[in-house]
Amino acid sequence: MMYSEKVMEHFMNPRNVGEIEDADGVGQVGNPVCGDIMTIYIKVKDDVITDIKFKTFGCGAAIATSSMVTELVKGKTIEEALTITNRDVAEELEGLPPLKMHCSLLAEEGLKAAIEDYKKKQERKIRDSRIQG
Amino acid sequence: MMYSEKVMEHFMNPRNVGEIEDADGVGQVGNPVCGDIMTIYIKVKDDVITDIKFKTFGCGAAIATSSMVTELVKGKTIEEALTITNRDVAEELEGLPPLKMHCSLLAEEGLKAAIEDYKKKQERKIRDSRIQG
Amino acid sequence: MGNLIYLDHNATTPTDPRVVDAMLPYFNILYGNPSSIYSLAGEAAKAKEAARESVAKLLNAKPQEIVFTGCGTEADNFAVKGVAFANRAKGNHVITSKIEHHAVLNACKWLEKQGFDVSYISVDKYGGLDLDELKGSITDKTVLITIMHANNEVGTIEPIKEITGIAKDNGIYMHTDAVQTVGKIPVDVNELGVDLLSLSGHKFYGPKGVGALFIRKGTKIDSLLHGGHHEGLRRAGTENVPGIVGLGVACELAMEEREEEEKKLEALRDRLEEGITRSIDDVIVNGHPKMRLSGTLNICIKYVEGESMLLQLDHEGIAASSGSACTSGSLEPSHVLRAMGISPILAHGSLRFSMGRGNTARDIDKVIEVLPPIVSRLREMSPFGKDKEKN
Amino acid sequence: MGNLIYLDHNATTPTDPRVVDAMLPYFNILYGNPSSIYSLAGEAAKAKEAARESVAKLLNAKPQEIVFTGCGTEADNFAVKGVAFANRAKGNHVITSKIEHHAVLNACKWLEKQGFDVSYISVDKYGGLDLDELKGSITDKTVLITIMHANNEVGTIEPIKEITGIAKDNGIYMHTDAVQTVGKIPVDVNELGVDLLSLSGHKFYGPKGVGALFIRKGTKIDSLLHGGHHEGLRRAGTENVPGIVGLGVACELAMEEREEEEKKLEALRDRLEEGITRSIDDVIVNGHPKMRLSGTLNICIKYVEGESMLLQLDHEGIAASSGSACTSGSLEPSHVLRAMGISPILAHGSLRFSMGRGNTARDIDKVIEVLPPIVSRLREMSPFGKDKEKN
Ligand SMILES: Cc1ncc(COP(=O)(O)O)c(C=O)c1O
Ligand SMILES: Cc1ncc(COP(=O)(O)O)c(C=O)c1O
Repeated sequence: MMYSEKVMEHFMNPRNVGEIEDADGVGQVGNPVCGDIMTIYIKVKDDVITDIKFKTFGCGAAIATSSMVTELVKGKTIEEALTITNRDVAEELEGLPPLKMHCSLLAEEGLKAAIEDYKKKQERKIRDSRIQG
Repeated sequence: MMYSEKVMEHFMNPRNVGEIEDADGVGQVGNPVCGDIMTIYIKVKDDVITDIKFKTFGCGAAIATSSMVTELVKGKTIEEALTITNRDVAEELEGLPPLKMHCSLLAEEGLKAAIEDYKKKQERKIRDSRIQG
Repeated sequence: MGNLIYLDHNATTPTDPRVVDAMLPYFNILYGNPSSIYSLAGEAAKAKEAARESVAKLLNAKPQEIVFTGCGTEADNFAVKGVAFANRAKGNHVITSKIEHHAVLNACKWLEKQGFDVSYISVDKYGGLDLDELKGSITDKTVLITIMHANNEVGTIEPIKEITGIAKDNGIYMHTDAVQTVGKIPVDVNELGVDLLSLSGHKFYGPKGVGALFIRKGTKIDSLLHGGHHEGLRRAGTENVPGIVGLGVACELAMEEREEEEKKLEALRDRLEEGITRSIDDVIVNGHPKMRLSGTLNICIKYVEGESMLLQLDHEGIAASSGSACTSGSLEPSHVLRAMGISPILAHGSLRFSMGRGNTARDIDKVIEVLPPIVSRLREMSPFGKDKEKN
Repeated sequence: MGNLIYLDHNATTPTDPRVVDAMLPYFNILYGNPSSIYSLAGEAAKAKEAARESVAKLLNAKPQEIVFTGCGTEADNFAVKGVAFANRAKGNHVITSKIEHHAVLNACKWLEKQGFDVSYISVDKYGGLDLDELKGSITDKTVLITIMHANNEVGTIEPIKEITGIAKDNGIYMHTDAVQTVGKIPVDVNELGVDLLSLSGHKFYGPKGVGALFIRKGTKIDSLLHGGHHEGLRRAGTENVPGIVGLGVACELAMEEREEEEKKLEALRDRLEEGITRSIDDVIVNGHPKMRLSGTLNICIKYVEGESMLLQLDHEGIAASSGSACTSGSLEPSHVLRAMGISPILAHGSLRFSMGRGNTARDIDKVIEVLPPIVSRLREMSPFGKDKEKN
């Protein structure tokens, strides 16, 4: 088996699979040609990621890194979450085969995309409330 | 073993090895680069090859064909001997590997060279006897 | 690997125990180098020539037309590069297809770097070669047409006889990569008319590390491996005698057992195809419905990716393969499925089951049992689905 | 072949039973294609990587610098053609020696046909490379120097370290054919400094049909076999897993046993040399007196031809070899002996005894006992001799 036990464990029993209907931020990354597409949903309260879910089309590593990144991030502040890199995800999974490192990048990027979406929405909300106010 | 049993038998127990001191004809053929040199000695009486011997530097096939050609020719007339081809020698030996067919050619050529030498010597004798006569 | 259900025979097969038994004496009893002249070597040489006869017989070729190689890839490289280089004075154009194995495709790509022109002919949605495009691509510089006998991924069998006819009409050498057909369907070099044909031992229960190239008498070809006086000066290197002996026995077994096996595999394949398409939605069967290897089933399962299915199948003790990029070292999904017009994302969801000598109906039923829940579980994780179709 | 005395280990060796045992599971238990992703394939891949580490360790290389091939000839062709083609933009000149194995020589001859220039450097009477001629032949177009580590016929060991120094000074890649040295004498790629090094399994008790090429990181080289994503894209073809596993074990055995074996072989060789030269007149010992493989004895016996001696030795149950043209497919006697200044006819009378793992002093004594009468018998048949010296 080319994957670590930890990867397989997350792949077989992924955490936080699903969608969040009223998510505060949604990020989708990936590329159909390469065969990995990841969508990450976050709920944020007082700058803390209170809930996070994912949906992933992809290989074992893509699913395991999706699962791992959601676990790493849950309960963390936005600021803390932004410091998580793909290497952290891979390390928590006890390593990834070299050819699969790009999947861990996907997880990092997916999370960042969701946070960016959240920030944009926040800005819009603030702008909207200013206009209203 | 790439050689037939007959070839091996003639190689291990070659007939008519040696030189004839007072040979009526001697033929040497072959080429040191190719690694086969054959010398054939014949005694002729009333146009019949009464004795024949050979000395050969060469591979198993060269020695076996030398042996075989001497056996085939002994007791034959010069005319009969000249009809013997390398194929006859190879056939009598129950075949030769393709790469070794040139050795059977050597045997044919060696015999012919000895006969030619004999004929030249005869002509010279006749010429000499004319001059004397 | 006790209860493994192995359904990846197009990738490699277990070496038949009868083959291994036949090989064993040649490791350290009759170990002579066949080129030497002593008796020990004679035994090795004899065994090698007997194997050559078995290979020739299976292909209806002459023993002198068989050259042993180190694998199917070497046979393909030998054929393609050897004919191209040897006939360069005549022309520098080679024709192949878009769905060849990389052993042919990448040999052709390398030829392009050496100044050759290569035409890569299209296929239809079943993977069948476009004969009109082939005809249209021939020029007076064409020296070789190389088209595979059957495709390794989808199993589609190409119309080699017709293609050979076209090649012959134009005085062009014809090579076919028969790595996936030898031992599985009848392969007769005279019936097919080809000038060159590659095969590989480990694809039909022979050992890994040995293949062969049929080279019709009179074919102008350069060697790929230059060196000593082996294989009639066509392929140098001390012969892999145990491997060659094994290949010979594999050919003999194929002659005896192929026909029956083909029927059995077809039944298993149909059972699997029927079972999967019945129990899983949104499944597409790839390859030609009729002109297809009897033991090959290639499908695309929408909304899920191939490697993740393979991993879950492996967890259930089932070995199969996929055309997803994630299962290979490349970044693109199967070039074969893409050439057949299948979208990248669908191609990523492909699975190939290839049946073989040891499989039973029970193996098939196990797949039919475990695959549907695997697919649903993965579909639940997938951002795609009927409602958000993006395929 | 019960009581055979095998003295042709430079041609091939019996596969060590420990090697065969290690290979067996990979034929039909752990038979997966290492490129696949299921567990069965993982086992095969792991075994392959373990073997790569063993090879690397024996050579003091890094595992990533080892590429498995199908034989020594393939490794040589890969190195020579691969470097030549990949560096063609820099230059089209290759330097080799007159005494290389045909795997290198004929690869070079083929390169000449493709527009390369090749210099064939001379050797002295011991077979040692002429370093001055080598230096003088370097041009700014030279891309590769390829010189064998030790010669297979006479056993002379070449000064590879010095040659590498010269190559390095001139920015030229250095390859050595170490097929005859790996497993026999210490071979350390860093000590030698070479960029590429070939080896072949069956020359040191590994199986036939597997070899390896060491390629130093950063070396610019084209593939010889193009195809799938195997061996880090450097050598395509489904890996011969049993063969590779066997090669790995052969390397491990060499690491453990080589040193002691070398001493033993040297003693046997010296015993044979002493015995033959004492009991037979007009014998010349070929190769360097000191810088020579410990298990190789090459002699010329005047007035007799090699094949005929071999056949008679075989009759006595002894397997050896000769540089006579009659023992090969060619028409010329050994190019190695010729390059060393030995006359054709003398070269035809050469014998090579190469000792190995299984040999004992008793084997040697049997040769010393039977060879003299064989030689006298053949000398009696020979038209040459002391009196009519033509050699
Ligand atoms: C020095 C040398 N190089 C290369 C080779 C070729 O190796 P193989 O026969 O395994 O291809 C041999 C042996 O035949 C050899 O002795
Ligand atoms: C159609 C086809 N051609 C060539 C090859 C290459 O054969 P091998 O892996 O034995 O080199 C394969 C299998 O890998 C194949 O399926």
